[in-house]
Amino acid sequence: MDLTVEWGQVHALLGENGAGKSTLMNVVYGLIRADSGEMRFDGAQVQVHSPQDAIGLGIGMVHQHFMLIPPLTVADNVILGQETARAAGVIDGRASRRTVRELSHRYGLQVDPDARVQDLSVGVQQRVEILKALYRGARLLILDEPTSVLTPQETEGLFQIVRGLTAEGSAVIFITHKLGEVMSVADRITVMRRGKVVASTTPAESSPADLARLMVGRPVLLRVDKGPAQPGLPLLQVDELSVLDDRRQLAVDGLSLEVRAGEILGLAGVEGNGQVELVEAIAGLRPTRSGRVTLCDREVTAASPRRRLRAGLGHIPADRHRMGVILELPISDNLVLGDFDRPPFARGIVRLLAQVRDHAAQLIKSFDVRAEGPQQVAGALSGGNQQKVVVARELSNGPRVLMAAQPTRGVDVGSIEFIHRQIVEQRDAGLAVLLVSSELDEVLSLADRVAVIYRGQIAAVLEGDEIDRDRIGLLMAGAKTDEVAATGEGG
Amino acid sequence: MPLVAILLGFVVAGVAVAITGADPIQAYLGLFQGAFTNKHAFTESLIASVPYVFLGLAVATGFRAGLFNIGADGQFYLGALGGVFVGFSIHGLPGVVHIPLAILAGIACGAVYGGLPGFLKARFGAHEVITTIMLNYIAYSLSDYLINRGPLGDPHSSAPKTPFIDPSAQLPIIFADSRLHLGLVLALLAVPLIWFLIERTTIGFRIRAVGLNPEAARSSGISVARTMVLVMAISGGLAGLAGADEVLGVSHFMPPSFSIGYGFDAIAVALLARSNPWGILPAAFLFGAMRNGAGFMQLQTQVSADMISIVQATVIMFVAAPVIVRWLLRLREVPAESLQITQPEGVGAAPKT
Amino acid sequence: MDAFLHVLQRGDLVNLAAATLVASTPLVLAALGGLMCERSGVVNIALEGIMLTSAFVGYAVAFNTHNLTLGVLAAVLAGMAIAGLHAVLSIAFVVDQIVSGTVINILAVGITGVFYRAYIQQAEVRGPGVLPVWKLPGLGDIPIVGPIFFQQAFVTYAALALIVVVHLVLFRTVWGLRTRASGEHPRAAETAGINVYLVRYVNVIASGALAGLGGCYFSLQQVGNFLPGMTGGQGFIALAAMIFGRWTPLGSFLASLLFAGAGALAGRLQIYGVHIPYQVLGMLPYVLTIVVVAGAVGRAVAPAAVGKPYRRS
Amino acid sequence: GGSSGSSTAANGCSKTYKIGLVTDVGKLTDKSFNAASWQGVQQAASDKSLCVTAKYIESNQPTDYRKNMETFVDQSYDMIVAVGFLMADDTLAEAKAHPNVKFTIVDNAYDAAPSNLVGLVFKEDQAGYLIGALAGLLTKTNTVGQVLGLKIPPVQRYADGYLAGVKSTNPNAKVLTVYQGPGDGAAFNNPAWGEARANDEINQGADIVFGGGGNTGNGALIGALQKGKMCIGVDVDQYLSYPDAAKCLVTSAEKHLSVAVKTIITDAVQKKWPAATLTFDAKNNGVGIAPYHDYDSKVPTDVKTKISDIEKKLADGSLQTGVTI
Ligand SMILES: Nc1ncnc2c1ncn2[C@@H]1O[C@H](COP(=O)(O)OP(=O)(O)OP(=O)(O)O)[C@@H](O)[C@H]1O
Ligand SMILES: Nc1ncnc2c1ncn2[C@@H]1O[C@H](COP(=O)(O)OP(=O)(O)OP(=O)(O)O)[C@@H](O)[C@H]1O
Ligand SMILES: [Mg+2]
Ligand SMILES: [Mg+2]
Repeated sequence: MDLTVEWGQVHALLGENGAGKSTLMNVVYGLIRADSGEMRFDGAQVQVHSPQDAIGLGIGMVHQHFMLIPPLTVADNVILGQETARAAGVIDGRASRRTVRELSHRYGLQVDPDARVQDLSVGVQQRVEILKALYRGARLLILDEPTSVLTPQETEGLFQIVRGLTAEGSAVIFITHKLGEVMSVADRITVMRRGKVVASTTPAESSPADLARLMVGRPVLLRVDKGPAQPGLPLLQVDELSVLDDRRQLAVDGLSLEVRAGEILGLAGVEGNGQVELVEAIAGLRPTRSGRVTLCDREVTAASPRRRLRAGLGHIPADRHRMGVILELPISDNLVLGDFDRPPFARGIVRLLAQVRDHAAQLIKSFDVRAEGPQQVAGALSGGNQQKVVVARELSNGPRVLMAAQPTRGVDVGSIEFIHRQIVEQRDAGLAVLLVSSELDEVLSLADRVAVIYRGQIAAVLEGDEIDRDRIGLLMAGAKTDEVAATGEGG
Repeated sequence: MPLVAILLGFVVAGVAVAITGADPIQAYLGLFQGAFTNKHAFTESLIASVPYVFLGLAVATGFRAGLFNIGADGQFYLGALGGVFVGFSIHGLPGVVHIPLAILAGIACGAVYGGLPGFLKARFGAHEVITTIMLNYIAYSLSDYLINRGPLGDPHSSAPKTPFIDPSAQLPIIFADSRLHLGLVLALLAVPLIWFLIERTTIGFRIRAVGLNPEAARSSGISVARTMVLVMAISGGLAGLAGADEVLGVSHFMPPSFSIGYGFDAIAVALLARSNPWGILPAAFLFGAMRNGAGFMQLQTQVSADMISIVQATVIMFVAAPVIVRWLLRLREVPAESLQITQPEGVGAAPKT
Repeated sequence: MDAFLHVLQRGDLVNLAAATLVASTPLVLAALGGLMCERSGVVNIALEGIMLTSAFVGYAVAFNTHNLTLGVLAAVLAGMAIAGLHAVLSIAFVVDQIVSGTVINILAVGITGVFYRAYIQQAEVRGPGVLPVWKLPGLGDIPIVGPIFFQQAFVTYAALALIVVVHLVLFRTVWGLRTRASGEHPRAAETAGINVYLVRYVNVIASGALAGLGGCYFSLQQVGNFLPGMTGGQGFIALAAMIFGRWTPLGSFLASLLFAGAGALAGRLQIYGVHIPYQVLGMLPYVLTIVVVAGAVGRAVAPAAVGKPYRRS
Repeated sequence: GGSSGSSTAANGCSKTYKIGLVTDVGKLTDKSFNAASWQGVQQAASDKSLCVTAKYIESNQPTDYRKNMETFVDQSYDMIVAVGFLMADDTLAEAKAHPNVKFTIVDNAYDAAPSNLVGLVFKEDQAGYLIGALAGLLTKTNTVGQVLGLKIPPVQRYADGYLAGVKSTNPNAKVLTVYQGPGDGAAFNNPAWGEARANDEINQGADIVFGGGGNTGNGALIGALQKGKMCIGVDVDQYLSYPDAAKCLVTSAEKHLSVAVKTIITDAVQKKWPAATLTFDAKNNGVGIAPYHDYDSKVPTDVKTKISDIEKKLADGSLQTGVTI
């Protein structure tokens, strides 16, 4: 395949999950050896065998999964590999902090050099990643799915940085699944499918629908088709819940909400406002400090994850590699993680593997998981297909409440369409759905009601006409309800 | 492939022996005779393999849950104490009752002693590598206290030992004119049983899931803490069974220094078997036969018994890294393949509960 | 309680502290080695085998040359060599690091046993002696501190110095930063342009040097003789000390002091004639460790990538 | 399993007498009673008139004892030497199973044994008493120490005899005693531990340390040496067997293992097999005290006289140690 990137341009790279975008960029950055072909940089043919080579040329990369070292400080992460040292290899801490501060000032990337990366929000971590690349003198910056974890405001901030860089003559390769972003920031667009370039175009010459069709190879419905909700009784109630985070700070602060049968409650919010802790507390994975959680009229505040599962809770966790699937186990086992010890998958303590396989074969078909078969290990699937496995499992448990955290993060448009349709179908079948997403578009297109979480509390719950992109954005940023209402009326 | 590895292991150890000036061919001849062809040799090799089977299964089971049980030695002691106590203190039972009772006592003692570090990890996050090592030393002292003229000591002997167990508690000999006892049958049963437990039951699934990804296991309703206690108890129970089996089948009383590092050999057996229950059988037999044959080998050739340690180490190395074998034999470049036996992570990794 | 009063009454605390420091020497060194290794992402359960090999080689060289300095040097080199095997196995051949460590532990028993019996056991001649106690001028005469810290032999001084050195290297230098990066997130380190393989090789071999120095404590500082299995499981205790000390030099030192101190106290209580069965006293250090590890200390957090083989794509 | 070795008989023997020695888990590297017993066997083998060949097998664990003895029986050995009272029960069982093979065991006496089994026991308490009496006379600090191996009867006899000996010559002296526990590293084989304990005792004022317990005890000797104190060895004349400690070594409590083993082998070969347990004590020169070597000039003559006096009394039975283990 061929790809040409010009200086001063933002070049967007599109493609469905597993199309080979990350792989290609890893080749450019010297992490993977290409089997054949050549690379030219500034017109000259170059050999990039290692990240050192790439760095030497002025190529920087911000990986999809951040390449930061969580327990180290920002400054350490930035200088790592290109340290300024005094005698005997002793790091000049003051100099490196100063450099980081200067860089962040110059490019408007505010970070505290002494903060530990593990204590930073994802958005700030990304700034550190970009700083790292700039510190190394990157002129070609590769951003692999940089916005999948950012808020709209953070995304806008990132775009400004990107535009600033290209204005200075640098080039940016921008990988994403979000067509809207492509249209707003890209100068050129390349679409990949199965390791090949299928189209090269510009935002002016194409539309999101065109791009989606090119990526997936068929027309894609970019909007979710759904009828009005018919809410029933509340199935999930959270009363005055308080939860601590890992650092023993109050992350959820007396929060209350309720989700009714047959509706989707979207929980919008900037990452790090207590969503993770709230979801874990509802799932029984994190102890609560005070308050109550009620599931289908049963109090489950202190119940084990298992009891909640049995009480009818389905949970699509935000971090699928960490919590959703067991990469080394076959798809079939992953599809019964919550049910493996119950009929029809077990009799007594004996597992009935034939049943497990049949069940898997069926779900693979009905959820369109692209796999060789039930016995393939989950780790061999692309991210989008892994996510489908999780969704299939959680829905096949027969839940009455579905808690979906970032259900389409990093998933391509084709799979997003599929997962969204599943969620709406479940709602229509009478499930109470709690959708936790930092993806505002997702919340807007799926939710029947929107709750905005800010600093561990519900800032507002919006219904019907109140659901408005700007208003939610402001609430997410911490504006008070009345101010927002005022703006809303004024606007 | 394992056969090539074993062969290479013997070659390497042979070189070391040759350096000391001894004749490796003669040594191996002696080893072979001592392990297989001499009178009693084969049955003695089988007898020596039995504890390795149980102990190898014990360590391997822990590995499957991502737990590193270095405490099999201590659990072995506890199992022996439990078995010998029931064996000598209860009288008048028929063998069919006495033997199972004594074995169960051994398993129970081992399970409790193994479950303890599991509990400490699940409840307090105490690393099992630390606690099991410490519990080994405690077990040595405890058993010495009990048998060295202590509560379990033989009142009729000045020696630090327990009384003999009743004949009704002795494992029957299953092969005439030998010491080969029922323990071999138990070992042969334990392997498929543990395989079935791990691969085909819900308990085994829990163990594997926790071993592979504790957080995913937990979020889908598996209690990681309970599984840790359970798997350590199973592991300890197997080690305890090994101890009880040695007392009831071989020694019939418990002397001091009952195990010289059995628990550490067990790690090697489990690794050699790649934590696969079926693999435990040949691995245990290799260890048992070599240990048994070593006596005769050195009677013939004066080569130190420690030589078998060199063989064992190199065999494990080659089995664990088939790449090295291919590389040595110049069998075509192959991509480095990694074999994580102690999945998912090794000692020293953060405890996840 | 009585026993503890005993200790106080006899003003024996200084002696106890000095004995503790001496006994902690091999633990400290092996734990420092272990943590260098594990901080770079390679598990090292081979500490026991490395120490045993070095104890042997150090003694064999000192015995044949009648030169203790050469013995110490040889011990360090032997530690590096056998740790090099661990490095090659676990880094180049991506052998499971626990397996590799176990291989080395067993191999050490075999090699030292075979060669000891072949060359040294029979020789009933005078050994090379032990490393002398150096009472540092001035410092050694300070009351309390002097007898504890400044009346020791070489390996103990070296251990004390190396605690500081390893701490500085790990937390203040370029190398330390790269080491920690490789142990936490090797792929990230690689993308930052660091040669993770090189970092790991060097650290594993450095761990061999440290543990090797710890090994010659047994044969050259303490006893002046080699015996099969003379390290007696101290390598595993050092591993425990390293974990307990949360993979930090200072923490490992304190943990080693705890183990060594509890052991020294248990021996002493018997000498004082305390009427507790000696087996119960013998359990003391180990029970204490479990209580501390389970109680006050809480969860230790290992370098995130330790034990996981790293491969470039 | 275990390791083994051999000594060969001289040429010109019409029939050789085959002797197999089985160690306990201490192995021949203990530089102590396994090694000394093997030495006795070797001495018999080098006595050309006896026409003896000998080999040994070292045991790795207690369950090996019977198997290792069986190995010799299977190879048609005439006599088996079992070392250590830990093997008592197994040796008894083997002796009953093979009435045509002669068995002897070091350090154990049986109440009732078949005629082909003879135990060899020592009155270690007498040796301990002698060195204790000496230590009591030599101490300047009125405190003496002993660092011992595992608390098993032979070791305890040494220790209790030592205590009684000290009290007999110096009733006010304090005796500091420490036994190695099973958690303190390899039994009889942890010199570092022994050294540390010797240091402890010296810190408590001891100026003489008796190291009684294989290599663990040897560590105690080194400890005393480094602190410039006196030390006393065990089992054999350690001035010869452990020259490293020669500088501090006043003497050693001897237990003539090799003599005993050679005696019983000679008896067997010459068909003078004894009927009952052989006891070795001061009377038959089975136990005693080693020469003073370097300390010969430093031990006052009256002390030497007193000690040899005690030795005589122990030999003729007019003095008892009071130890009954
Ligand atoms: N070295 C490799 N060997 C074999 N397969 C690989 C290798 N590297 C990547 N793959 C596979 O190739 C496919 C392409 O992966 P890649 O990460 O490039 O996709 P992507 O376009 O970035 O997808 P996504 O949108 O999910 O990020 C994936 O299925 C991946 O698992
Ligand atoms: N943390 C991880 N641990 C193990 N395997 C991983 C991890 N991250 C990714 N993979 C593997 O890499 C392959 C594809 O990764 P890829 O980067 O394409 O995922 P993805 O589709 O982008 O998903 P996501 O963006 O959600 O991580 C899959 O086979 C996946 O199992
Ligand atoms: Mg990708
Ligand atoms: Mg992706």
